Order: sequence, then structure tokens, then C-alpha cells
Amino acid sequence: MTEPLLEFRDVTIQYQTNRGPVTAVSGASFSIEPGEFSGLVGESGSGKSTLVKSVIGGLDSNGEVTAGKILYKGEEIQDYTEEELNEKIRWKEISYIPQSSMNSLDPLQRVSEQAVEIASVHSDLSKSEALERFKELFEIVGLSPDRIDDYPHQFSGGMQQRAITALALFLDPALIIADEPTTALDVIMQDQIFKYLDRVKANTDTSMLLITHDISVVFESCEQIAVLHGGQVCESGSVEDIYRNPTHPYSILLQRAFPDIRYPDRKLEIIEGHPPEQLGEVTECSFVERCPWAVDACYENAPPLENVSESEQNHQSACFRNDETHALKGELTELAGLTDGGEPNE
Amino acid sequence: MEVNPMNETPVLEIRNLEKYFTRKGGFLDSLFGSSKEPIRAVDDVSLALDQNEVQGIIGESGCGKSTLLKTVIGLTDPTGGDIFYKGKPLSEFSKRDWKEFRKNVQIIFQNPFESLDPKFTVRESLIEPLKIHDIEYSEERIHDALDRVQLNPPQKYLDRLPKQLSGGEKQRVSIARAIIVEPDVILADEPVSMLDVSTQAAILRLLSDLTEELGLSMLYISHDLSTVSDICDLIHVMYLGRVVETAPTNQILGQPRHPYSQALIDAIPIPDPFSDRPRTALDGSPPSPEELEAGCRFKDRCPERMPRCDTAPKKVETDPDQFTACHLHYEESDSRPNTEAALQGGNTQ
Amino acid sequence: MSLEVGGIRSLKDRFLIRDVLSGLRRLMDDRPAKLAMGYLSVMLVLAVIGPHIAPYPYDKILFSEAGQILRAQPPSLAHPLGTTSTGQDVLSRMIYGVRPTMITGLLGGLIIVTLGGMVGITAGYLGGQTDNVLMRITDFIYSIPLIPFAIVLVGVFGIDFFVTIFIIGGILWRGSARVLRSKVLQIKQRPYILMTKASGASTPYIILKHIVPNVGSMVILFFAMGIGYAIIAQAGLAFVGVSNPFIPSWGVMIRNAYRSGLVADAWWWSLPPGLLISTTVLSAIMLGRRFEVLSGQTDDAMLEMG
Amino acid sequence: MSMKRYVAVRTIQTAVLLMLILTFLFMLFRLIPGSIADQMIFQGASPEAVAAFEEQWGLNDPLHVQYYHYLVNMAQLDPGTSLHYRKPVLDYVKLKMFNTFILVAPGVTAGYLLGTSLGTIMGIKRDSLLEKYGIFPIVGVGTTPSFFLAIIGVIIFAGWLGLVPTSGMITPQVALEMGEDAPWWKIYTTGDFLWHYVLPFSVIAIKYMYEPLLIMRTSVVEMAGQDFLHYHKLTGLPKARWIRHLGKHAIIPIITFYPISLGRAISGLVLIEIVFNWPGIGNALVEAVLQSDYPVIQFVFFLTAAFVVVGNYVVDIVYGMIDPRISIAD
Repeated sequence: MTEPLLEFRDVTIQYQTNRGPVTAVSGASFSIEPGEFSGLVGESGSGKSTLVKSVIGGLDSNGEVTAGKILYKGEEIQDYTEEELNEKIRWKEISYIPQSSMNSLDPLQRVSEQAVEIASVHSDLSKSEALERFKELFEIVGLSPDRIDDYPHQFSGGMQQRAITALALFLDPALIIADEPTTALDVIMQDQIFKYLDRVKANTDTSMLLITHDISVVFESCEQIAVLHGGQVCESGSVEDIYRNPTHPYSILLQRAFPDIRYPDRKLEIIEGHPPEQLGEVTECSFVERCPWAVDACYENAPPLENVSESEQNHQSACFRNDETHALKGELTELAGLTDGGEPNE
Repeated sequence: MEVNPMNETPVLEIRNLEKYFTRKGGFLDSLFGSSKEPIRAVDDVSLALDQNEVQGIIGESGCGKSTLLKTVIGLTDPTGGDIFYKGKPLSEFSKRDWKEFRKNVQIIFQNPFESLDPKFTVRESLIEPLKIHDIEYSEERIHDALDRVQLNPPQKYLDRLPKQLSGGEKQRVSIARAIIVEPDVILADEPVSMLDVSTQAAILRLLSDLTEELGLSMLYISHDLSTVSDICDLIHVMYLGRVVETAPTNQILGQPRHPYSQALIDAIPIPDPFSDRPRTALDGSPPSPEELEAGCRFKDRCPERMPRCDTAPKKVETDPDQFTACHLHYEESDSRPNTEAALQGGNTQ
Repeated sequence: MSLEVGGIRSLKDRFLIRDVLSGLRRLMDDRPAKLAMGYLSVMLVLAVIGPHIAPYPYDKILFSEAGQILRAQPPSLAHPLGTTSTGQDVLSRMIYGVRPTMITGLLGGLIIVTLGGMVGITAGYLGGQTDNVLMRITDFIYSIPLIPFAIVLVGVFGIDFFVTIFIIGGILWRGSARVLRSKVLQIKQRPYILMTKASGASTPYIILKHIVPNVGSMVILFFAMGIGYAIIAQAGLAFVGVSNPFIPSWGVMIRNAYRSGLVADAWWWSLPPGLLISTTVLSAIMLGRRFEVLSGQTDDAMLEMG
Repeated sequence: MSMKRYVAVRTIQTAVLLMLILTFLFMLFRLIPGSIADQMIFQGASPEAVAAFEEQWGLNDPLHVQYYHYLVNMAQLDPGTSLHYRKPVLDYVKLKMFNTFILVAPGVTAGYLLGTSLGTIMGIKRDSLLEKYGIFPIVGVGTTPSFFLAIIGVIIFAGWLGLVPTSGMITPQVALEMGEDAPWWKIYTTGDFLWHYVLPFSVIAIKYMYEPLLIMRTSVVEMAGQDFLHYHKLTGLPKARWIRHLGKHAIIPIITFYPISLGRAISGLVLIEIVFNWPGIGNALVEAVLQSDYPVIQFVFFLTAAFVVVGNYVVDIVYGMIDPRISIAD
């Protein structure tokens, strides 16, 4: 196995508040291999945005990685200063597609000017070379190249999203972090964006970390997936393994909460409650309050991520009842009256 | 207002509804000689909602679906066509009719975070519609409403302010507020789109159960076909102000006839890594509603574009109960004179 | 039945009381706010009882034992703040001056926030032509420089203490009107207002029950700022001399000190009233600002005043 | 809205506003108790002068004709003759205007520059000691009446330290020595003028630093939280460059606030001029009011109001040019 491109090792991130430290991420581990598209899934409050911010230094001033390591190409980057991040990481190595693409371009500057500025900071490209390259990228993301000199307000929401995607691809980064890149868009627009990202995947070695609440998007576009709940990684592995054999109760339920247009009559699973806000150290499974199968042990310790089976590489789940989940799932099928049609490839 | 005992009259009917926004042309516009076309946000929309029926209106943002809802509920006046409540047109409403209508037609909005007055407790939010409609109420009625939306026990929630509720709980209170006056019709404007998926299913199921239990009719608006399939009996697909296709839910999901409906369904991601769904074939985004050309509004993005598309298509019954406004589905000889006004859909049944 | 009627009444009562109480409770947890509140309370008490506890009548000319007028005496035990050039006790004048200052502030603030609130909320909520007309009027008021205008009006039409307050209030409402309007424009698009509207509630009902409570903290901020700016403007007019010179306000004191030509020498005469003006204004504005911040509103209102 | 349209709208609005102010003034001075002619005679004007005055303003005509004459006179910048000084108002006011201008323009500008830079620093370095405690003296200045600030200055720097004169613009002796024939601008080049100038200038700068400082501080904090600046930071722009971006956006509220501030500056300036006995239009206005010199009052008041209105207009146009959302139609 090669060295992972980006690796989180037992990362804990806390925010200092006047009520004490709030733990947004606790003991999270997972990694991204070169050339791979990886999805990080969780609902609001799961800590997924905090986790990605810790990589490129976007944490709020009261937030800090208090334990664990973030390794990029083997080098620890969690303690990098702003200057070091600017020098070594940002855009040269890791670029970023923000959630709020609508407001992420400077309204007072032409889009091309913003691209040229990035190029002048991070590369040796001349202005004309930079513009040439930016035009090519506009074409790749499905925008007309002669619109690079427009102001952001002249673009629609979907077009701004594409321009932001072009900027992320601009300097050939090794990794793109995309934070809910399509949440604000309509389905057709979302699919168009992913069409172009598919193209990137096919034609370059760039890896991507896709942060989203939408498990369908990850199943369709990524190879690896990590499911996050209440700051803990519940389960991680290849999308095929997790689809076929979800093991953590949260992944099992989350997967069944998503509508599948092929089975419009399937009853959707409901997960009661919300991810908890963790004050101080986390000493239990963050899903315990919402879990239908919680036992006493779940309150006493946070379960570690463990391999699920010998046969599935890299498939890990953090649940004390990993071995029993097949039986539990059966119970669920009965409870929810799930039709067999909902479980292809079993 | 009399109620037809046979229920043959739809509870709510919209006939050829139009809502055009004229852009403010003042003294200065005439100075610069720029006279502007009105924005046709809702253009010739017709539908009929029977008792205890749930219909969905699906379309991308900007297609006019929210304007349609606001027009139906009387927040803005239509510029053409009419709305009928139990057979009576809104344009002929007396003051009393309006009062009756406003009690019986309730709305639920998209954003749960702004749907409740931040200064009102849950109790006050629930009492307010009763007070406005001069309905006598008891503590029981309020408890009952919270019970129905599964906020248990009610005492726990009554004195909370909205900021002390989660998004899902807020939306439940909004629903309770809507049903507490015992309406006939609920208009729902994407009530789950801002909630987490784990909560979405719960709210959808709640709405579905409530319409069944209380015999409500509902008009449900959404941009997302996948979430409404469970709840709606009939679906209207809307594109740039017009309804392009109307069909029962399973029929439209299984065999969409309009290329736009097809594209909408094809673009929905499938939670299955083995599905191999092809990406959408559509490029670009909808044109601005400010500069619409004659003919079919979808023609510039349509993979099936033909010369005929420059005339407005009429709506034909392509399959039983399925109405589609597309030239693909009827011969030229069928077409009536191609003025837009003459081309009405047959979708009012 | 009684329960229902009680329900309605308690709703209305509790509604307002709850808001004010929770605001006050939050203020009391805040040290600077407590300090400002304490200071203003003392000022209010002095405004009521000041003339009764002042050591001397403010206009009494004091003589030394030798029969000489005590002109511009520096601070001493008998006169902790010294005397004026005409032999009056500065401390007594200061205490007398609290009352006109507080009247100016409260009345001025009230006028400002009432006019501004009415114009801003009406314009914002009704929109259309009403909004257009009201905002053009506001623009017009914005073009009037307050002090020159007041000088002209008061100078030409005669000098009266209350007239100056009305002029000040009649101009300074413009800032609050503008900000409140834009706030109301935002609020009226919120679903809860649309919902109430769709259920057939009347416009006055919506304004009173939903709009006003939701701009309440901002209204209070403008009231506080109005107090401050009215006091400053009034002092300015008194200093120019276009205010009733026989009302012993702090502004008049500074004017007298300045006109006596002793302003640099008799610092005990001119500094105390000026400092009191500053601290009073500061306390009022800070209190309003804390209230607004603690009520969770934004602070964009702060600078649009005046 | 296109830029052309935007400019047209603002131009028309401004013209209407100026007309409104003129009309308002016209009505105001027709409401004055007693006739102006009586007032003139009371002040010792000759009957001929009274007649000339009535002729110029058409005072014996019906109101609408008077209004017409009034507008024509004002449009020709001919506001009549001062009742007190017996010379054309414009001649009398011209020099006063210059005196005011030379004090207020550099003073307010210096205040703006200082306030904006300090505000930027405070906004960027939040939680620093400067931000935490530096705000107190600033707010203190903001809540102190401008004339009192000036008096404190006089007490400390003129009275106690004796560094500068207490009042005036020039020592009379110096002015006299220059002689009658010296060009009018000569006195502004003397060291004596500068000596008189320092204190009022500093007071104005300090007083008008407060608002831009607070606005800039809030604006910088607010802007730093904007998505596009966050994004720009994550693209790895060096700090200095990023701050330049931030500043460009954060300064917009300052620009839009400028006319309001200017209006207030003019208002407060009257008081500062009086403290320093500075021979500007503020002093002229008070003097004219005390002498019931209506033509002067009318014109000076119009000047100050027009200054605010036109300032507002210029700023709006500049703002329109900076922001492509206004200047480039989509």
C-alpha cells in the first residue's frame, strides 16, 4: 500500500467557548489515497466542516486541533502557521471548493483578475499563461471561455459554482476539498457539476475529498466513504462495502433514510434526535442517544474503529456490537416493513 | 359558503392563472426609451385539487412555483385567470368569504428558522391563528395540536421560544399552527428542504398521515422529485412559469413523457454505487424569465428540439391521466391555431 | 371559559413584560451596563430632588466675610467646585443643571424615537408610494444641518427651552427612521409575517404584534442614542447662546465660563459641566447598545444616528 | 440598473432636493414676524436702500412672483446685500467660506484617514489590548460635545501650556503689517496663521476620527467573516494582500457614510469656530442671526445645506463607479 495522500490520525478538535471547550471532532481517523475520490458524510452538527477546515487552516480563532495528527504526504500539518499553509499547502497542493460558492467570489473583481492573482502568488505562470490556462478550465467546467472577464454578479448560481470549480483545478492540485459543493443547487445543475468532476477524475490524478450530507452523491461519485456522527467516524471503507454491508447502526439507518427514485414506495427510515453537542471530553458513543440498539457499554466508552471482516479491506466500523449487526438489521427490516426490492445485490 | 355534498367540485381549483410582474417603468424609462416586457412568473397554470388529494408541483428554483403559491393564498393578486375555492372564484369573494377562505387554506413555509416569530412562545404561536379567526379555544385544543405533530408531551414545548427548538421541531410547530384551525387545504412550500435527511422523512410521513387522518387536501411544492414521490398522488412539473406535464406520481416517475420531466428524473442521484446512472445530458441553465422567446420554453435546452418547437405546444393526454405539453406527442394536424391564448391544457380534471 | 379569557389576557401581559424583564435581567448580568444604569439612576434622582439638596440657590451671589463678591474662587471646602466670576457656587449650579439635562434627554429621545419609529416602520411595512414619499422627506431632513438650522429658527423666532428640544427631535429622528425601515423591510418578508398575513390578520395587528416587538431592541437603542444626541445638541445651542440663558443648564454654564474670558484659568467652572455631559451621554448610549447587543440584534444601527 | 440610469436618477433627485431646500427657505423667511423693510429701517438703512432691496426681491409683488425672483437671484448666485455690512452677501461670505474650508477640509480628511487606519488595525487585531481598551478614549471623544472638546484643548494647550493662542486666525498686528495691498491669500502663508491653525485643526481631526474608526472597525470585522474573503484567505493569499482585499470592501460603508458625517461636521463646526473665534461661515451665521441680517442667513444656510446635498450626490456617483454591480448592467 502506498502512503496515503492525506491522513487523519485520532484527530480531536475543540472550540473554546465561555461554557468550556466544545468538542467538534473526537478521535477521528481516516485517510485518502492518491487519485481517489473520497466522501465524508454526515448531517449538520456532525463536525464534517470543522474537520476539513482543520486541513487548510480555516478554523475559527477559538478552534484548535487538541490531539492527534493530520498528515499530508507524511508530513504533520496540524500545527502549521498561516504562513506555512500559504507557502506549502494552499492551492499548490490542496485547493478548496466552498459551500457558499454564490458568495465566494469577490464581487468587486473580475473573475479573471481573481485567477491571475492566485497564479501570481502560487506559480510562475505569466499573466497571459494564467489567462490561457483559466480559459481551458472554463471550457472543462462547461463555461464559455470568453466570459472569464465577467464580474461574479453576471453569473448565475450554477455558473459561479463552476467558476469556483475552475479556480480549484487551476494549479493542478493533488487534492481538492469540496465542502457541500452542490447543496444550494437544483438537481440538474448538481448533476452537471458532477459530470465535469467525473471528467476531472478520468483525466487527472487529482484526489478529492467531498463533504456532503447526501449519501447518494457519495455513492455515485466516490470510491471511499467515511460516515461521521457527532464528531466521531462511525464507519469507513469503500462505497461498495458500505453499501452492501453497512455495519454501524448510524450508517445502516442513514442509508435507509435516503429516498431512492427507483423504489418510490419504499418507507424511509427516520432517525430521531440530533447529533449531540459535546462539552469537554467525549467518553461515549456520540450516537448512543439515537441508537435503537444501544447497550450500557455504549455509554461508558467511545467505541474504537475496528475492521469489520477479514474479507473487506479497510472496512472499519466503530460499534461495540459490530458482530451482531446482521441480526439487528433483520430486526429493522421487519420493523420498517422494508421490501426486498430495496436491497439489491444481497 | 355551501359545500357540495357529492364532492364533485374540487376544493381548490386554479384556472389559467397568470402572474406577470411588470417592471417599474417610470419617467426615466421613457426617457431612455426602454420599455420592458413583463416577467411571466406564472403563465397559464391550471389545476384542480379534490378533497383529500395531495398534488405536487415540482420545478427548479425560479420556475415560479413559489409565486404560484403566494398567488393562490392571496398574498399577491393574479394578473390573469382565477382561483376557485369550493366552486366560488376568489375574484367574487365577499369579506366573509375571504375570512372563511383564510381559515380553511393554510400555508407552511420552507424555512423553519424564520417560520415562527422569535418573540412568540410555542403556545402564543398556536393561539394566534385561533384569535385571528375568533375561534374559541381551550388548553386541550392546543395540546391536541402538538400531540398530532408528535411533540410529546405538549407541556414540555408550550412555553419554549423558537430558538429553543430544533429545525425539525420548529417545522412541527408550523404544521401544528396550520392544522389547529382545522383547514381543508394545506399549501406546503418545500417544508423539508432545509432539514437534515434524518428529519425529512419524519416530517414527510407526518404530513402524509395528517392529510389522511384529517381528510386534508394539500398542494406540495418542491424542487426534489425524490422526496415527494411518497406523499403526492399527482405531480405537476413546472418549467419557467408553465406546467409542462401532469401525471399520477408513479406514472411520471416510470414513464415521463416531457423531455424536461425526463431530465429532472434522470438527474436525481441514486444511493447505490452499482447503479451506473448516466449524468444529465442537459447543458446550461434555464434562461432568465425576463427574456423569453415564443414557443416552447424548454426548446433551447431540449435534446429533442424540432422546428415546431417555436410554436407553443398544447397539452395532450399522452397516456391515461397523463398530460404533456410537448410537440413530440401529437401530430401537427392536431394543433389548433398557434396563438398562445388558444392553447389550453386539458389538465383540469 | 375563564381559562380561555385568562389565556388571552395573560398572553398580552406576559408578552411585553417578558420581553422587558428578560432584557433587564440580561443587562443586570453585565458590569458596564450596571454601572451606566447606576449612574443614570443617580442623575434621575438628582433631577427630581436636586434643587432641594443643593448647598446654595444656583443664582445666589456669594460674598466673603469681608463683604467682597467671591469671584472665580478655586475649589475650597465651602465651595468644592469653586465659584463663578459672578460669585455663584459652581457645585450648586451643577446640581441644578441635572434637571434641564434630563428633561432634554428624555423628551428629545422620546420625540426622536417616536417620529423615527412611526416613519420608519410605516414606510418599511407599507412600501410603495408611502415608502417613497416618507423616504424623500427623510432625505430632505438629512440635508438640514442641525445646529445652523436650530440657530436660525431659535434666533429668528425667539428663544425657548422647550422649542429647542422640539427642533432637535424634529431633525434627529431621520437616522432611526432610515435604519428601522431597512430592518422592517427584512422582517416583513419573513415567513411568520407572511403566514399571519395569509391567515387574514390586519395590518395594525401585524405591526403591533410582530413588527414592533421584533425591532423593539433597536427602538430602545435609538431611544438611548436619542437621549445622548439631544443632550449634546441642546448643550451646543446653549453654548452658542440660542437657548434660554436663565435656565441653568450645563451648556449655559460652559457658555458663561467661556464668555467670562476665564475659561483657561477657572477650569473648575467649565470642566465639570462638560465632563458631566460626556458621562451622561456615554452612559445612555452604552446602556442602549448593551441592551441591543444582549438582545441578539446586529449593531448596524449604532452609527446611522443624527 | 445601468450606470447611465443610476446617474440620471441621482441627478434628478439631487436637483429636486435642492429645489425643496430653496423653497423651504423661501417660505421660512416669509414667516418671519414683521416686515424686513421695517427691520432694515430699524437698523438705520436709508429709504433708497430699502427700496432697492424690495426691488431686487420683488417684495411688493404677489407671492408667486416673489418666489420667481427669489429663484432667479439664487440661481445667479446673487443673494443680495448684507443688511449689516451694506455689501453684497457673496463678497462678504466668500472669504468666510474659504476660511471655513481651509480648516474643515483638511481637518475632517485627517480625521477620516486616522480613523480609518486605526479602525482597520482594531478590526484586524481583535482581542488585542489596543482593541479592548483603545476603544474607551475614542468613544469618550465621540460622546463629548465638539465645543467642549475645543474648550479642553484651549484650557490645556493655550491656557496651561501656553503653546498656542486661545483664539483667532491671525494676530491683528501681523495682518496690519502686511498692509492693505497684500493679496488676500498672503496671510495664509504666514507662520502666525499656522500657529493659530494647529489647535482647531487637531480638535476637528480628533473629533471626526471617531465615527470612521467605529464604522471601519465594525466593517472590517463583518467583512472578514464574508464568504469571499474567507475563500480568498484559503486560496493562500499572503496576509498583506488579503488585508488589501479586505480594506477595499470594508471601506465602502465609510464612503457611504461620508456625506452624513460631513453634514454633521458642518453642524458641529459652527460651535468649534465660535470657541476659536475663527472667522468662518459658522461664526458669520451666528453673527447674522444676532443682527437679523436675513440675506446673509438665507444664503449661508442654503450653502451649508447644499454642501451636504451635493456631497451626498458626489459620493453616490463615486460609489456607483467603484461597485460593478451598479456600473455594469447585467
